Amino acid sequence: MIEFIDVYKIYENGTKALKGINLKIDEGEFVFVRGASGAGKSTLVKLLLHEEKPSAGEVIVNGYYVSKMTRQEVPYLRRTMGVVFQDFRLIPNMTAFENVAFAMRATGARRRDIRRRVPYVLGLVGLAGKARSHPSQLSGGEQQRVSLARALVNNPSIIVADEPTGNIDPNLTFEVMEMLDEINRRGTTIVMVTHDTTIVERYAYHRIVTIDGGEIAEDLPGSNV
Amino acid sequence: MIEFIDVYKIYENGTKALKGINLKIDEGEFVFVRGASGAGKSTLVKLLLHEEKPSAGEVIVNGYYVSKMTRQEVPYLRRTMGVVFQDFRLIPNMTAFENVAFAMRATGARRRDIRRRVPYVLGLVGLAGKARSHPSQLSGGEQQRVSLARALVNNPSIIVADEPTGNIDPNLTFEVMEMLDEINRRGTTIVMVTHDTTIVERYAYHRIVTIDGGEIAEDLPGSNV
Amino acid sequence: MERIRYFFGEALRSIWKNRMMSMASIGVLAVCLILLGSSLIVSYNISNVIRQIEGQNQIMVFLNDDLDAAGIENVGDEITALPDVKECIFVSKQEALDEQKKALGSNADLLSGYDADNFLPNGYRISLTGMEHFSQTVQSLEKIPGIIKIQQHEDVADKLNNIKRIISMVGIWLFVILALVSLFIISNTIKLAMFVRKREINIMKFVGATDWFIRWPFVFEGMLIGLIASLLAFGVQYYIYRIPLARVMTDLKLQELTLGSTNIALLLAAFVCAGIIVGVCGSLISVRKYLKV
Amino acid sequence: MERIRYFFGEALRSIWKNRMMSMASIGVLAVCLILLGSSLIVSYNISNVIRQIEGQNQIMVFLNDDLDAAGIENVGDEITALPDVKECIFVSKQEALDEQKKALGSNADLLSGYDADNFLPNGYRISLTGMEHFSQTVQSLEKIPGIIKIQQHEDVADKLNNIKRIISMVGIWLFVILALVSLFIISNTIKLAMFVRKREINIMKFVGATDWFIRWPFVFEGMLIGLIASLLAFGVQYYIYRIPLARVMTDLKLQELTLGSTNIALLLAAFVCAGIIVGVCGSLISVRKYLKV
Ligand SMILES: Nc1ncnc2c1ncn2[C@@H]1O[C@H](COP(=O)(O)OP(=O)(O)OP(=O)(O)O)[C@@H](O)[C@H]1O
Ligand SMILES: Nc1ncnc2c1ncn2[C@@H]1O[C@H](COP(=O)(O)OP(=O)(O)OP(=O)(O)O)[C@@H](O)[C@H]1O
Ligand SMILES: [Mg+2]
Ligand SMILES: [Mg+2]
Repeated sequence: MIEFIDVYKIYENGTKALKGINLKIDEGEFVFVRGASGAGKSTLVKLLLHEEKPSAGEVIVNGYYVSKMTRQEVPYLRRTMGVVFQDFRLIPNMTAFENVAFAMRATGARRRDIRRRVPYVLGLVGLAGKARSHPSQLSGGEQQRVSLARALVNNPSIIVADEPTGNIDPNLTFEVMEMLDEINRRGTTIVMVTHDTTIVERYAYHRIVTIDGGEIAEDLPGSNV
Repeated sequence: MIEFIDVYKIYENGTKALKGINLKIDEGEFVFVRGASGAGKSTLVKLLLHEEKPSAGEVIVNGYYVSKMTRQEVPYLRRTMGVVFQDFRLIPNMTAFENVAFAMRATGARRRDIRRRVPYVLGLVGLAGKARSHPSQLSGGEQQRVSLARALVNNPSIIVADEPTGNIDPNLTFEVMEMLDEINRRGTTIVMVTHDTTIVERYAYHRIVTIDGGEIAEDLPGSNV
Repeated sequence: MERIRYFFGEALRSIWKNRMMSMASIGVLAVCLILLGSSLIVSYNISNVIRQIEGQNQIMVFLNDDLDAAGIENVGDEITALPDVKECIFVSKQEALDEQKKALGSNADLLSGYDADNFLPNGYRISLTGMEHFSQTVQSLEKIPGIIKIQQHEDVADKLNNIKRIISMVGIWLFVILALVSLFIISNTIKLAMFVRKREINIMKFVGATDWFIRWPFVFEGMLIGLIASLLAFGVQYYIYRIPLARVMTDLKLQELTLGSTNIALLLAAFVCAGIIVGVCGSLISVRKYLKV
Repeated sequence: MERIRYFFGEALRSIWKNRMMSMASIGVLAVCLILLGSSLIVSYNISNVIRQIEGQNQIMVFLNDDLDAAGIENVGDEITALPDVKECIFVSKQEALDEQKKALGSNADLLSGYDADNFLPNGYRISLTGMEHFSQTVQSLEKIPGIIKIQQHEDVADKLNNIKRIISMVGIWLFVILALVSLFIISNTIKLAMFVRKREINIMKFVGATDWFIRWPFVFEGMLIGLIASLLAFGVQYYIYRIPLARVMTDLKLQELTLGSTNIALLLAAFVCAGIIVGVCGSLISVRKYLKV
């Protein structure tokens, strides 16, 4: 469960990225977050991850109070989430396989499990043949899919995806969406930031939150409940 | 004028990214390049820029034979083009203003001209207020627009844009497309790689080249001539 | 167990992947160790040489002719009882005259008439254990009754002492400076290496790795780099030490210049410890900054 | 003009933006310069001390009693003609006896009967300019007819020579090692700094910058870093040199230990040149690798 209570985020240079966000996302929901460039969508994601702390207000994720966490707790908060970053954030000197495997290893997974699970997840995103490539040897869309595979690999209870289809073609986008939809049906909460109106229209039965200038402009509830 | 003659590109690890590309783009054309993720679109852009050399065949850009160029000539080839990179390629420790200004300075522009031109171009892409921000302080879409501003700033005879709207919202995308269309009408050649079917459908009067598995699968001529 | 293997593997992998950086760190650390080691060996050898020279330094005292055999012996005992006196050899009037004759060489017969009527006094030739308290010893000798004259190469003694003082001063300063350089260089090398990995560590934290999970491979890496550097440094040090110093040694016929095998073992142990400690500390300190995400 | 201002501005900006790295480079370079400078000063001072000791080192030669005044003068001329002889003072029979008396102190009257019938020979007290060719000088002296005996503190002479040889050996090795360390460290520092900027340089090339357009700010940066480092090093060096060495100097009353002001100016010039050259070369070499895009 994710809850934003009156959250403000003002960056050091004075940019007011979020201005009083109140948002509650229940377990098992699928939420689209959309909004203009610079509206504050990625900032929202950064707060969930404790990458940035709220300037005011509180963010609660899976029971963790993000603004009051100790350094030791942060990794455990992050393990409850799988995140697809807008800028991918792949480790440059690890291969695709190693990048995904690292996320498993960090949670203490066994080698045997890693060797079984990682190729499966890479296969899911259509990258079985690119396991040994380094990020610099992958196309933009391929890097994005490695990032997606990493988000999926630990079977997290929340998946946060920041623009996960910005660099992939319509057919693949459709496949990825179907996959996320299926994962959501099995109970995983999904928060997806996207600009792609085609997607949002197609999956309009999910909840759609629109952010504008750091505020929630619209919150269309989903219709599939 | 751009010409690909029987171009093959095989990367060091054996990946065959391009398999015999023959393509001629005349001055003043507007060409969409589309294709699945990993089809070889960015590789095409890299060849234009002399970032990668063709394994076989020849690429001719504005009279430069890319495979036979000397190191000294490369900067002059690059100055004839404005490029929006798929991964933005902004210099991290320069502000948005400085990033754009650098591209002008590199061509030997005067300070006075730089101080007049850069704010104007940043204004064009809607970033007048973000001139002093560093790339890490910009949202994904804002970085992409800085990259676009940098491509425009020197009034190049060719603009190559690799997925220039992947991180910006539909309204902005429309504005950017209108701008590129206007620039094209004034005589600039534009090569734009994109996945966005909405855009391609809307501007279908331009030429559309489809790449599949390193080969040209389809080449729909434009209708606006 | 599996974790340790993983961390160790990661460390090896990272050393290999960042070859350039690893080699830089190893090189810098090794060079610092060699510098420290060399300054140790050199100062050890120089004080050996000085000790040797001192061993040959002597004071000659002359005795009052009025003293009888018992009185002479008394004075000898008093001299021997002084601190810093290593040896005290009686030189009789006759011996003194013989030495004078020898000094005159072929003109020795000039003195032949004086054998019976020897005008030279009896004396003691004194060797000291060291020169640090040279002037106190001389003062003490002056207080012994029966000694009429003290003959000493005070100048040479002073100069040797000065040289020694300068060398140890220089040694201390060199050591201090080198130690600071080592720390500075290594911490900077590791910091720069970390700076390069900043993004990597960042990303690791974002996928839920704990601080220690990230830290361990770096600790192993620091350990390995320290170990390799120290072994390399020891090898080079041994070679440097053997070849040119062996030549100097034979030149000077100074057998004392060798380090004993225990000293060599000590040096090796010191190198390895220093290397590993610096490596690990360097890693830990440098990683710390980038873990704050 | 505008370009130069731009390049210079960029260099300053870059130094400021990469403060950590710049400080590392400046620090490492300064430390290396200080090490080199210190080893120069120390070896300069040590050879000064040795020269001083040598200056006091003397050979005494005794002459055949058969020589007349002209013959004695002849021998004196021959001695003075030898290389390495600095001074050659005649010591007459009488002076020698007086010295002997002085050496005997209160027992001087023992020798009072010999004033008329002096058994001691005439002689020359010879000072040498240096000790390097000590034994050759002695051999040459032996060949001069009329000299019957040569009295020398060969032992002390030998030892001093040995110390000097060791010190110069150590100095040379130290210098070689330090020079290598400097080069190694600086090139690595700059390489690492470059590695960090790899992406930046890459991007610059992609927007059409020529190699020299990218290179110039780095050259200026290297120059500035070298300049700052050398000034810093000079300041510290001067301080190090003044404070503890000044103390040693007054301790030993060795006025010769000061560097003249010309030497200080030379040192400053050497530091600045070395700093700038290393800085610029380092920048150029390191940038080269990353320009190949
Ligand atoms: N680290 C930062 N420091 C200062 N300002 C920042 C920082 N990060 C983001 N901003 C600013 O905060 C605002 C919101 O940024 P955010 O990244 O949340 O936008 P976004 O909705 O994700 O946009 P996009 O769709 O373009 O990715 C933007 O105006 C941006 O310039
Ligand atoms: N440096 C490289 N070394 C090896 N293989 C590479 C390299 N760069 C790209 N490739 C491979 O070449 C193929 C084409 O890559 P390219 O980047 O041209 O794709 P793309 O059409 O731009 O895809 P996307 O739409 O995902 O950006 C991909 O399979 C990719 O994995
Ligand atoms: Mg964003
Ligand atoms: Mg691409």
